[in-house]
Amino acid sequence: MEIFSNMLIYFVIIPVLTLAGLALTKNKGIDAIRAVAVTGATALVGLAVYLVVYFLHARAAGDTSDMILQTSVMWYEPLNIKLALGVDGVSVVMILLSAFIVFAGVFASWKMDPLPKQFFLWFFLLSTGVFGFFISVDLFTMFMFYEVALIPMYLLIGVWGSGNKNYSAMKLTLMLMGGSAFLMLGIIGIYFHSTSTPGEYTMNLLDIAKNNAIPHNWQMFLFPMTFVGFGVLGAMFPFHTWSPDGHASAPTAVSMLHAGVLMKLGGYGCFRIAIYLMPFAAQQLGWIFLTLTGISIVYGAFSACVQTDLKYINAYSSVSHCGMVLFAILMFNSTAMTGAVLQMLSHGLMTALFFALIGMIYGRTHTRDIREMGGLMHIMPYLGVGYVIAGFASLGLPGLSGFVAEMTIFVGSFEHTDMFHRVFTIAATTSIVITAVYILRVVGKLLYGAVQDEHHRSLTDADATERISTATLIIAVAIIGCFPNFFINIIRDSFTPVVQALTSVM
Amino acid sequence: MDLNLIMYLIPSLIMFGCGVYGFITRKNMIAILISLELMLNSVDINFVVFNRYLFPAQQEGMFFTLFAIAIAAAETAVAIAIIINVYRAAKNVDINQITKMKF
Amino acid sequence: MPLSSTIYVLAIPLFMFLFLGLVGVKMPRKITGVIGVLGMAVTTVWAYAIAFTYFFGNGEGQMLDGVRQQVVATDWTWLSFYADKLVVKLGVLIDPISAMMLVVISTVSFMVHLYSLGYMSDHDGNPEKGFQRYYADLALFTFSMLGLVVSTNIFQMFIFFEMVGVSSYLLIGFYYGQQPANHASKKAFIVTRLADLFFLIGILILSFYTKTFDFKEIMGANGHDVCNAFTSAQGLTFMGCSVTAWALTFIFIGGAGKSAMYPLHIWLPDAMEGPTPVSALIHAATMVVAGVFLVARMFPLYVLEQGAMDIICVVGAFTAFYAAAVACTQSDIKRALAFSTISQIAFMMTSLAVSSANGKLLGGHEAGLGYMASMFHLFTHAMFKALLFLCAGAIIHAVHSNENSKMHGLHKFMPITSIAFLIGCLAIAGIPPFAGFFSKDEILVACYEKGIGWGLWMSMVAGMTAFYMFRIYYLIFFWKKHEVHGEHAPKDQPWTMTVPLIVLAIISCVAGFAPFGKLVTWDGAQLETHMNWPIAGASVGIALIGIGLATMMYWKENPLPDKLATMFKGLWTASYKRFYMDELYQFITHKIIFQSISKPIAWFDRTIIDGFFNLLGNVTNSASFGIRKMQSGNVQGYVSYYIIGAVLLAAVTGVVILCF
Amino acid sequence: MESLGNVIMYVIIALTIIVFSVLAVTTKKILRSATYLLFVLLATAAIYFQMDYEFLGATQIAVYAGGIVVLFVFAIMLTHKPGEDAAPITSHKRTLGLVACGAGVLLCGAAMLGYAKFCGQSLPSMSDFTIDSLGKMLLSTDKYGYLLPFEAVSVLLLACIIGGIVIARKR
Repeated sequence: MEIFSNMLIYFVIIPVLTLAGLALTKNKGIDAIRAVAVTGATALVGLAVYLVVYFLHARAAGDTSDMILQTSVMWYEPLNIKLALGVDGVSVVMILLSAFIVFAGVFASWKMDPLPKQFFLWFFLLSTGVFGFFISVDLFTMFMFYEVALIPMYLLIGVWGSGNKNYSAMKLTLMLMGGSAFLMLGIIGIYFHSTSTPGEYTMNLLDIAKNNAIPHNWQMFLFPMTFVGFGVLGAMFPFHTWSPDGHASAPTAVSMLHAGVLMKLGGYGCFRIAIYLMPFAAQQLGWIFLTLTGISIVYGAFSACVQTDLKYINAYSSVSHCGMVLFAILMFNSTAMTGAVLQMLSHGLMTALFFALIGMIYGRTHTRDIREMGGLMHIMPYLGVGYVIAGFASLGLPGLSGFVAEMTIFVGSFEHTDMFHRVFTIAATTSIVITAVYILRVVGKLLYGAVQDEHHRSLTDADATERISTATLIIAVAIIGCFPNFFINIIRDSFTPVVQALTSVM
Repeated sequence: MDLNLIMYLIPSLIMFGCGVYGFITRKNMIAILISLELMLNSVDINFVVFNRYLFPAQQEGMFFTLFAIAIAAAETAVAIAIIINVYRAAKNVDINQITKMKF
Repeated sequence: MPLSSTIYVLAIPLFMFLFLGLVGVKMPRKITGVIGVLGMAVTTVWAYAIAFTYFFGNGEGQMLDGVRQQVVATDWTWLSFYADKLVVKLGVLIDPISAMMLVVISTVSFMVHLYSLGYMSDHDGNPEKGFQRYYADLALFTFSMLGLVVSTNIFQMFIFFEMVGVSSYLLIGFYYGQQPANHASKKAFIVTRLADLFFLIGILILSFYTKTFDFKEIMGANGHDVCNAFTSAQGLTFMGCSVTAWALTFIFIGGAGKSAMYPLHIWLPDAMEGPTPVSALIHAATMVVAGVFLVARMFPLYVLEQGAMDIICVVGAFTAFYAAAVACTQSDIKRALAFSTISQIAFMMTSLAVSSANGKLLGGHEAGLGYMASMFHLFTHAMFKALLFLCAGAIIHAVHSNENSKMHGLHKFMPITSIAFLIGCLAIAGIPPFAGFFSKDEILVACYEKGIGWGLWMSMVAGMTAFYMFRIYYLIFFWKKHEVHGEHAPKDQPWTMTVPLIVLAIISCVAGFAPFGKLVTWDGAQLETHMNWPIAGASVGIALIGIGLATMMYWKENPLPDKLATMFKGLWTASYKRFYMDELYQFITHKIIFQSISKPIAWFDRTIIDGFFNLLGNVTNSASFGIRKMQSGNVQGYVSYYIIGAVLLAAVTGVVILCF
Repeated sequence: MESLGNVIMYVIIALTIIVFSVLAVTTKKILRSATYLLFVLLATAAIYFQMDYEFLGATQIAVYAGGIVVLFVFAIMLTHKPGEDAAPITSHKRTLGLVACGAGVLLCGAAMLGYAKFCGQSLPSMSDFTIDSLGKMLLSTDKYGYLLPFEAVSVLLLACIIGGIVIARKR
């Protein structure tokens, strides 16, 4: 089979094999379950790193095509649906991010109880969807993998969650499903306008972009559909409310994977499908969504200021940061878009780190209310320092990833020639102060000060697996923060076709 | 005065309407079955009348009615057997009372 | 020592930070301290060597036609926003001010490192908990500050602005278990962050028009050749002001946050919750002058934009007076010193700003005198203010309190400290031949050149400086006999703490004779400075009046201060409460931002937006429950619905057919 | 032009059907209901005779009037005490039933009357359709042959017989 000679397919096959391996383990054999999960996650990280190397090598060797490693296999002839694979710089780094977070997530759910086997089964099914989404270039398979990634969320939250988990799981799934209903409408619409010669409809987005056949009036209808569809997942105001509840109820690893990777599907889809395929409507309607995302940024930050639940704080902070991703994508220039991808990377790692730490703290203190905790730095210095580093990454300390991403976004956005966009950029920059306010508020209440609850004094610091989980993420955050050019060089050229498409309709 | 198609259809329609009314309002199972027979009968009339007036050269409507009568007979027989059986179990043929097998 | 090796001056503290932070935590505390001090010693020597090479060596490209050139020693592309333009580089730019700053930072930092060995230990001389963290953070701060001063571009400067902000946050919050330190660190970070926001906006505007971050590309070599993009952008206006004025004002606000200019000064007095050596290093000598350094670095641009310069001038002059007025009444010695710092930095700011009028430098052949004076004062102030803070630290370590009511009459117990403190006071008051006299004199000359009003105003503030410094001095060391509490009588501290005092005292005595005009000027050309005797004499006279007044009021215990305080009760209370600036900020943050913005937004989110989606869910739910009743299992019901439905369908179809 | 006898005959049939249909579903006594049904069925048979379908009319009388109604009567006898009144109909159900049947009748009636002008012709003559040809058609497999349904119905009836026994037999 031709398809198996393409390494990309293994990003789907490895999780599936892991699923099979997990299915073979016994329910009680926790060691075997862990071993299979770690093997799968490690293989994914290895493959992702190899993919980055391969990509750089291919680019260095002069491969200038939009996507490398393209393969296309007919899947369903009557509708011309293909299993089409291909990656560009953006997908490569997103795959790397996903692999890292899956890896850290496995370690963060080391002591998962009850039903560890089933947990990991759903966990890896979710990963299958995520990886499948990033390697596909066919609208149908993208949508399919998107749904594969969504559904396990319901069970993962509903079964292994905490607090008001049924409500949250239902809300999250329904809202995201609502989004995907819009999305499906958009995709079907795109399909039927994918070509100017009738009867040769295609789902391959590269072909669709090349044909450039979607009429302008249809673009005006389909663009909002797809953008809102992905925007729901990207926590765009006012469709973000699933995020605080969902994150608050989800178990640690799921929060990590969800905020770290799944929300990125939104941003990725927005630019890869909505903007790339419908540049005219993007130019026409961009300002509406720019306003919404601008609101998200400031609104999320302000909301986070008064929350008392650690996970809520982080969820609202995610709303703010993910708003920045969409905000930057809507600036339509390659620097801002590069910044958006960096922000996805940065937010993914940093939020995953946050959720991992919150999960570890919650596992010890059994509360997430910052009013009931204090002075934890005295008791668990490792976790405390990790939390402070995550906080610094979030508020944009140079040397950590957040700074690089935000600055790239701000500089890129401010290069926009339109005054409206520049003024909006300035409004968005205020978030860096508000972010500092809520991050330091939490750090001050949670870690500093006197120990609030004397029972907390007997708690222990992080153990080995927890250290692996957090250290992986901290190192990744620091690497992006210290050597941003490495990533920028991978990412930036991928935006050339999009920006060309956008400028051609100006 | 001509006896045309419509003139046969009108009693048939009223018969059907009565069947519907009876089927909805009656509580007694046998009465419901009777209403059902009314409806069937009205349909039979329509078949025959349409056949006779519009396609006198062919006999499909007639045959349809013939078979419908046969099937109605079979159906009634089975239905009444069931009703009697139900009565044996519940001492009642009122549909509102027989809810044991519901849910 | 080649200038390109400056990178190691930065690399050593960075390495020390990582080493002490990661490995040092596992090592004995004392050893980490010693390693930290040794590392800093190497850095200091190296920095001296670099400065010496730059000022007195004659390496390639250093001197050109008698003008000292800027040298870009290293430049590494760190982040490229656009492939060819807008590139952020991390590099080393050596020019007179950065070479001078290298010396200042490394000297003070080394002194503080050494001093902390003694200060950060308990009664028995054992290092405190968190000792390793303390040294790691100090190293991080030193690295950030050094990186800031050698920045080759404005974005690198911004990066290190953030870094010093964070290391300051970490050090102020060193005693994180105590609530005041916790609050103070938060406040310091957020206020400076707010300022940095404006700095960032300024950078964005500036880079949008000039398409570069690089100082050399914007201002040309030595600031003589401001790029065309900037001058043409001066013609563009936004809301009535030129865009460059906006940009430079925003950048100044960024500097004002770090340099504690009114009204962004409020974090600095609170920052005194940190350990005293940290206050000496960060909040007296180095970080707080970052703003001054920033304006000095972009001086050629500010000269072209008189509007921004005027704003700086007004803000500086007002802050100098305001802080001096507050310092006169503070009872906490560190806070008094903090306000003194604010006032002195405002002197430097004003001095920079008075150098130009109508887009031209003032002063004929002494053009740029204000700039030189400002840098000179920066240098001397760093030395004597660090000295004063370290003395204060020694006192606090001895009496375990910041309040001067707990001190009084310490002269007999701590003679070395007392003399060192006196030298610091004389220096800051501007008494010859101590360092402050020379630098402050240059500043006053520059002010008088700008206008007689500016000169008189600043002279008055100089007099107030002398008054409040000696007030503090007398209240600590004299006033009345010291009451010994407990077993330990206060005494001079161990050698690790006294040696830095002595070294800094000596520097404070002699630094004024440094030929600054020959070394540090805005464009690298040498500047002949002359003592302006009338002004110098007058300022010494004013200082003496201030000292005399202080002596009269505070030398011996007497009821005069209390009487004055009751006589001007409102004024005194207002000054003691720092003219209610903290209360105002408290009101803005808590009442406006938290209560009036965040809370309503959170409520809106939970109630309106979430409520809407919950409503959708509930409507669907109740609709389902309504429909569920129809599915009753009642065949008669089904038939009736079926019939009605069929009839409706038929009716609709009929109507449609009839209509079309 | 129809003969007067036919018209009179039609009027009687139509009135019988209408009146007894209504009575069959409104009477309170179930046995009466079955009796009224019998009249309706007989009237229907009369229509078939009028249409010249003698065999069909005969079947109607034999199977329906003779067989089914008797079955009803037996069933009623078995399950009801004599003279028992049916439970009164709830007003809710009556409304629902009236609405459903009224709407249906009105709509269909309206539609029919709308087409009335197309149905003006009187009964057309029917070419020789005898019992003989009917029997042949029932058992032929040609075009217009009904062997398959005939056999199917016979199987159905057999199934019914067996089913009836199985259901009604005493356990």
